[in-house]
Amino acid sequence: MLENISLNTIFSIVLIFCAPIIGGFLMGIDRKLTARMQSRMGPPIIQPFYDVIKLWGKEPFISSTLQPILAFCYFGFSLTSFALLALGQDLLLIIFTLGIADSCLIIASLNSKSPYSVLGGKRELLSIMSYEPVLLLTAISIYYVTGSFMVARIFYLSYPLISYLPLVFIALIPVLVIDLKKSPYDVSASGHAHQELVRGVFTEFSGYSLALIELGHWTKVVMMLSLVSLFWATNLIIGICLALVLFFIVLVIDNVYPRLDWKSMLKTTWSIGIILIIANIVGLIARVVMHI
Amino acid sequence: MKLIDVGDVIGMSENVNTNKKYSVLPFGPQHPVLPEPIHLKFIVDEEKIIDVLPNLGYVHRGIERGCELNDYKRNIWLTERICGICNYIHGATYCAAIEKITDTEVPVRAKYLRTIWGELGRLQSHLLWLGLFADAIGFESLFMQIWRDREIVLTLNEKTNGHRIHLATNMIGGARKDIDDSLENEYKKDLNLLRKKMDALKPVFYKDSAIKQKCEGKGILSKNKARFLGATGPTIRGSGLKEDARLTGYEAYGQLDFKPVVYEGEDSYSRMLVRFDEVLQSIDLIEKAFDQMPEGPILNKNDKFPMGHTVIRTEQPRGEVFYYVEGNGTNKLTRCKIRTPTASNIPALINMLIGYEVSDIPTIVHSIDPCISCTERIVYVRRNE
Amino acid sequence: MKTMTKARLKSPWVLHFDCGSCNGCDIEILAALTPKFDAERFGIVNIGDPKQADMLLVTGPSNKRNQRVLKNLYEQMPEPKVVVAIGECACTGAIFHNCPNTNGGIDKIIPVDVYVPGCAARPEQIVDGIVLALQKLAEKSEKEAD
Amino acid sequence: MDQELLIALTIGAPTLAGLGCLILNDKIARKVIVSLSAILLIGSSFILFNGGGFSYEPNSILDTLVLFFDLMLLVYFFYVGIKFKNILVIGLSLLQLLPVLYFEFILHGVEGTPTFLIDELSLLMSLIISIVGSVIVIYGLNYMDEHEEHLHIQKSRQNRFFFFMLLLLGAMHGLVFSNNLYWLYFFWEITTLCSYELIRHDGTEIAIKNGITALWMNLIGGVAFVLTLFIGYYYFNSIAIDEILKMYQSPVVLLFLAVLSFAAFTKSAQFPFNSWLQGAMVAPTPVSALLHSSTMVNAGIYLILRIAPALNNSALSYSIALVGAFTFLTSAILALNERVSKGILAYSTIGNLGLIFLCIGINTPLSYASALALLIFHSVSKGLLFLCAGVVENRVHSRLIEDWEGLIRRLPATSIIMITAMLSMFLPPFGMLLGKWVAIEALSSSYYISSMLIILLLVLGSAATSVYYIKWLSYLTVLPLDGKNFESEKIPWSYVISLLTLFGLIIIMGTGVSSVFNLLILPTLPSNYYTNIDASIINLNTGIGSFVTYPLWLIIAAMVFFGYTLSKRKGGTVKPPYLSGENVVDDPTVFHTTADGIAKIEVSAQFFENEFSNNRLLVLSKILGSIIIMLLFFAVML
Amino acid sequence: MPKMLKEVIKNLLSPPATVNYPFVKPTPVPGTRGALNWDMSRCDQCQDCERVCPSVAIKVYPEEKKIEYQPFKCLFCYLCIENCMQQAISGSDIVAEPAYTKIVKVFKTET
Ligand code: SF4
Ligand code: SF4
Ligand code: SF4
Ligand code: SF4
Ligand code: SF4
Ligand code: SF4
Ligand code: SF4
Ligand code: SF4
Repeated sequence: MLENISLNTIFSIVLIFCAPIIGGFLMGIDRKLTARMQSRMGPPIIQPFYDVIKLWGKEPFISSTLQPILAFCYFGFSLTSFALLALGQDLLLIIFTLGIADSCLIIASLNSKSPYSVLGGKRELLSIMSYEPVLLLTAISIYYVTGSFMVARIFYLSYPLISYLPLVFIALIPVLVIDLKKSPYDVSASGHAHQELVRGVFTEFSGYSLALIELGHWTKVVMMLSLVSLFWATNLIIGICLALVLFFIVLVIDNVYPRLDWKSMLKTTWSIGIILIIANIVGLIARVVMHI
Repeated sequence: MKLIDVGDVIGMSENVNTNKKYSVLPFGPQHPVLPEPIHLKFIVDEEKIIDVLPNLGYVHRGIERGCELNDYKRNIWLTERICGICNYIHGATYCAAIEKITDTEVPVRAKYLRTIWGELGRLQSHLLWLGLFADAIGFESLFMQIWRDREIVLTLNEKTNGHRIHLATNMIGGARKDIDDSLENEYKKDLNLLRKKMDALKPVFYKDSAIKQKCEGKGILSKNKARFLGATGPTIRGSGLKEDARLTGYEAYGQLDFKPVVYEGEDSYSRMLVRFDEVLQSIDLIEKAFDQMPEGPILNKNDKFPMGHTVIRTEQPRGEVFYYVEGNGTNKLTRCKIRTPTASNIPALINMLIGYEVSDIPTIVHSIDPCISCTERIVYVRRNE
Repeated sequence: MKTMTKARLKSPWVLHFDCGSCNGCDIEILAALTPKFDAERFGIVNIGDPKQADMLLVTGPSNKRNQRVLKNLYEQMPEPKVVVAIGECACTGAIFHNCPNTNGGIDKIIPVDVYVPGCAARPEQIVDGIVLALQKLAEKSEKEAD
Repeated sequence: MDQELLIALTIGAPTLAGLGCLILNDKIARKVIVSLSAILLIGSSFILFNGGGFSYEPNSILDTLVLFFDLMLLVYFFYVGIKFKNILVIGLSLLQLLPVLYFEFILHGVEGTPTFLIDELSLLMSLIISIVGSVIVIYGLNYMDEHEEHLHIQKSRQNRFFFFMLLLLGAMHGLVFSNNLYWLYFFWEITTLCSYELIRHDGTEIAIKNGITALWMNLIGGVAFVLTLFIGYYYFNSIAIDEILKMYQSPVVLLFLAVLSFAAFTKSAQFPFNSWLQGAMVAPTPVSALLHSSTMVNAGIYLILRIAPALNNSALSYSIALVGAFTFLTSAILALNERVSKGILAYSTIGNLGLIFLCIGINTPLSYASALALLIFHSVSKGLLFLCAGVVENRVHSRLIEDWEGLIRRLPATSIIMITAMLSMFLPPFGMLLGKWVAIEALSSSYYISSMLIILLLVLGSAATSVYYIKWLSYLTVLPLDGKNFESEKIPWSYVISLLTLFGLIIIMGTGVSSVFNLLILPTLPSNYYTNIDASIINLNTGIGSFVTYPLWLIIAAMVFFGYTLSKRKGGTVKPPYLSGENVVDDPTVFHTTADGIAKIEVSAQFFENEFSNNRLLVLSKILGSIIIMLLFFAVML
Repeated sequence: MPKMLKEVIKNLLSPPATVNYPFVKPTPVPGTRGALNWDMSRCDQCQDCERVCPSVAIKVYPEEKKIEYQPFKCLFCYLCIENCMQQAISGSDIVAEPAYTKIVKVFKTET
């Protein structure tokens, strides 16, 4: 038993440090697939790594002395929240830690005196405002199934989570879209700067602080996708496939939608997302009550 | 008729509340949404646009003065480079102006050729615009799709005269190149292919709800304002006005039974639809022109130096272009004044922007199809201040 | 320092600035990014933000007003950076030689590393130019490493 | 030491000190008196806290005195109403005066023994009041000097200011110790008086207006109290709270409790009674600090905390939670477009009070514990935030957070304290977030479909909360581009003492969240609650989740450290912002623009004024709030 | 249903439209206006080309029997080719190449 746990822990720790790397590959796949959907050839899969290494070696420009520290914190806390997830900790805590990471990014972008960065930061704030409730409600709905907020408990289920929470799963799609900064909700920034806000939140980052931000973003993506893979935790292989399918869906969505504004983002998540989750929870409770 | 000060319409200073702190946003000259340099100073309340002040002149090269310093024949190439997108029509208009002063009769076949190439230019330009517009509203895949299909037109250009952008087939007195039968067939084949591709994209532009959400009701330009502010081209036709210089029947348009595309929506969406429909219309016009084009010479050389003055209007993809050319019988012109469509659309643009959100800026700015390179003069906007 | 040079070679993020061109070259730059030529194969991203760009693509002859913008953008780009003048008029002013408001080539304002001919420069030429510029970037990178 | 004496001391010492200040009106004397009474107060509440619960029946002469003063008070309120021609005040004071007269002289009242019943809850409250309250009053010593200097007041009015400040502290102690409804009511009215007098202290038009608003809103609570007196008289023949609470849950008991909670809503500024607390920010900062953190608003919470165990599983309890949740969400959204620093703090207070109400309303052991935790953490953090806001305001001469841009450079010490306090309001692993966390856990485990609505309001509100704090934080941390260095800052001693005390408390309580739970909260839980919270040193286990604290602290420290070293090693030149290439050389704050002019960059884009317009929302939320409260009574009737 | 979906899926399933330039050199379209070359044995220094060139990229030095041509100024309009009576100028369909410096090409009659 004890050996088992320590083995798991070691595995988790290895996983934690691999998270940014996995994220990098995911972003590479993202760019390749996106290119293919646009009938282009696309960059090599390891392109994101080239980007980050290059950024690391650029001449350091900063917008204020706080900026690199906050960029580092963004990366660090994204990693922390993933670590908490990998170690099977409390879901709420994980979401709140993710909140710290986002706050770091936002503060770093808001306190540079650049109009684009500030507007981007504001919209990033609104993105948080739109997806955090959905995430929290997801955690709560998971609680209704497992009776605990601990991630570790999900693995004790005999049926995959998705069989209880199909609607919650759907509600996570817009969250993922927002998090990956994809159309239609790439309101605060997008990968390529074809945006009214230039690079939005990222406008004032450059060189190594941008590299840190990229790393943080990758980690965050991995963390969100792992959250999704928990929906089939009885067999993690399927879970990971599930996450990848969702990832693919998000990419397709990115390619079939124009960018909408933040109001419709807020509307979607606060109405459709939340209604889906609530409906699911109500159904869940109804099921329990019926059985009794 | 009462004269109204432009400032009355453009200056929205009454919106500005002095007690409030507004954001001041520089938009351009370097901005990823607008590949061309124009500076718009936005006064923004949160995200709502309160006021816009344009600053032009980043592309001002002094072409009009250049035209006076150049040999008048070289000006064909200079006017083509007022803009790379409508290069053909600029050159053709200039040639037409010179022909008019020097009383040169242009062969009928050359007229048809000019019509064909003019429409090909429009096709190229509108496709380019549809792509850029898609990109501006954040629809990258649509942008890629359209630009992929646009390559068909560029290849046609290349087959015609060896270059993708600058067709360089203008000559005073006719055309520099002819379209022979095999080329004609290629034109027909490729355009058919293009039409198919556009038909596939039709539902995206006509029916996609997200695009509608993004464009409908954005950048309203009412009929009256459109006329008053001097909007031209698809911008005014999207406001329900039947304004098109092609209606004058210059070149071969008189024989082609041409009817302008008009949409009544007064917003960015109808302006987009006007352009999309014009793509299809251009394909039709080219085909019709091929059917009617007579055999014959294409060039009627006349080396008379221009003497006297004239004006000429033609329809560019973005609207009406206006040339005033004056010569004194030497090889140098004394005046060449060009009024380009985007320059006349800028006041309308400023007017459209006010009251919308920052996230609508790309939609609205692109909806007039801003082509700054021909708006190359300094515009003073008088304000009521 | 090998990996760094390689990464730099593989990931040129470009900033495009229109310095008063006729649009011919600008649309060809965009065309280079679109499916037929797909510059992203080389990791090229049109980033739009000088602070994150490695390569400045300039079109147009530069005039008296936008020269300060050009200089400013150049200064806002972190080292190592390269400048590519795209099109005849960015190289020399070409057709605009007697237009009074032009400077005749952007190399009068900022140092240019690579000149791409053509009016308008074709996407192939632009890709070639960028590849050439990358070699310059590699040189700069190696020099920096020493 | 004699506990009775200590009780007398906690209530009497501040009151007497206040009287002393009132009479002497001298700078030095005031300083001595205030400091002494602060020490006395903190000391005695500490000793009391260690001593544990007991009951105490004072001399019956005091009953008469209380009656006398109470009538005087009501008459004074009536007079205020007449003076300012405010129908509401007149009516509401008459509505109290006449029934009280009737109650005492015609019905001859009922017994409510023991008059003082002190349990762990009261002691905890007393501890909070005395520590945070004293710190604020000490802070006030210096603040008021600056304040009067700033307003060019010749003849100091500080005597009456400190009188009411100290009186408020005394009355609050009386309030939390009383068991007799009548005494409770009396202290309640004193706090109303103090708040009214303090809010209108500056005597400006708006101050008086807001004072009156506070007065009538609080008087509504008073009327509710009078109603409870009658209910107690007619149905239970007792006005001792502990007895009534012990009774079987009959509809009448519920009605009684509902009326009490109604009173609590008014005092704790829940929607629709939020505007008085909002208006309180026109008062000098110590007043707002005191009202918002440890005294006034806590009175309402205390009342609900007291009655909550009796509410177990009732619709009333649920309605309280709903009111709280609604307030939490609305205030968070309203705070989004507030520009005035104290206004944001006020909304944040209202919201957090809502959160506490919510927790109490859920009424599980876990949520009750989290309510207590929130109460403690909120009092300290909010007190500190107000104090810092006051310091800044006296230096910067503006209340708008936009004008506080780059404060970290101008006032580094204060800003760092303020930033810490802000972080402690919404980020893990500080206590406030912990409270929120526990609340969500408790809510989820309550397993009612009806609690879904509350959860929803909570999660939405929680998202909005972080938005306005992050925005504010970013304003503070802007480092202007002109390249100037940090300025050193001089802070007077009384500021230093008060700021550092609270700052220290935040840090200690933040790092030792588990100890706070073990030492302060778990013992305070009412005996009928059994909770399985396991507050070990590493994390806090609630049985359904766990909140790691120490590892998180370590990680945060590590992040900041590594981030700092990295930024030192890599360095970097500070570059002007991206302005589409139109930067002006030499001046990073302007850009070239139209007509060859130069314009200043202005970025003020974070108040969402067009989207969440305050006025409309305020009206809407008030209406909704009233409806919810009406529903509350409706629920009780059923 | 988003209307673009069909196109996107179609693109994903069909090969990319990319020509893998520069690894795959496409065959130039006949008539492409590419780099210029002077056959000085034909040239009679009539200066026609210099006169018609819209961007003054050609300079003819009749005394030295030399022509200076600036490929970085040339528009590739082929006017010079069309106007050269001697047909001394030829164009190729290989486009001009980018370079580190603005080369000036000098053509001289071998004597
Ligand atoms: S418009 Fe300007 S550049 Fe042209 S001739 Fe006049 S001054 Fe010269
Ligand atoms: S003769 Fe005059 S007009 Fe004719 S080509 Fe020579 S310079 Fe030009
Ligand atoms: S060209 Fe001159 S005269 Fe004509 S409208 Fe413009 S400013 Fe007036
Ligand atoms: S409107 Fe635009 S495309 Fe047309 S000529 Fe002018 S710049 Fe060129
Ligand atoms: S080189 Fe030619 S095509 Fe390119 S911008 Fe200049 S004039 Fe236009
Ligand atoms: S074109 Fe020939 S004939 Fe005519 S002027 Fe020139 S050199 Fe003489
Ligand atoms: S091709 Fe045109 S621009 Fe080039 S040298 Fe010949 S005439 Fe001059
Ligand atoms: S036109 Fe021909 S022959 Fe005359 S100079 Fe030029 S190249 Fe020589």
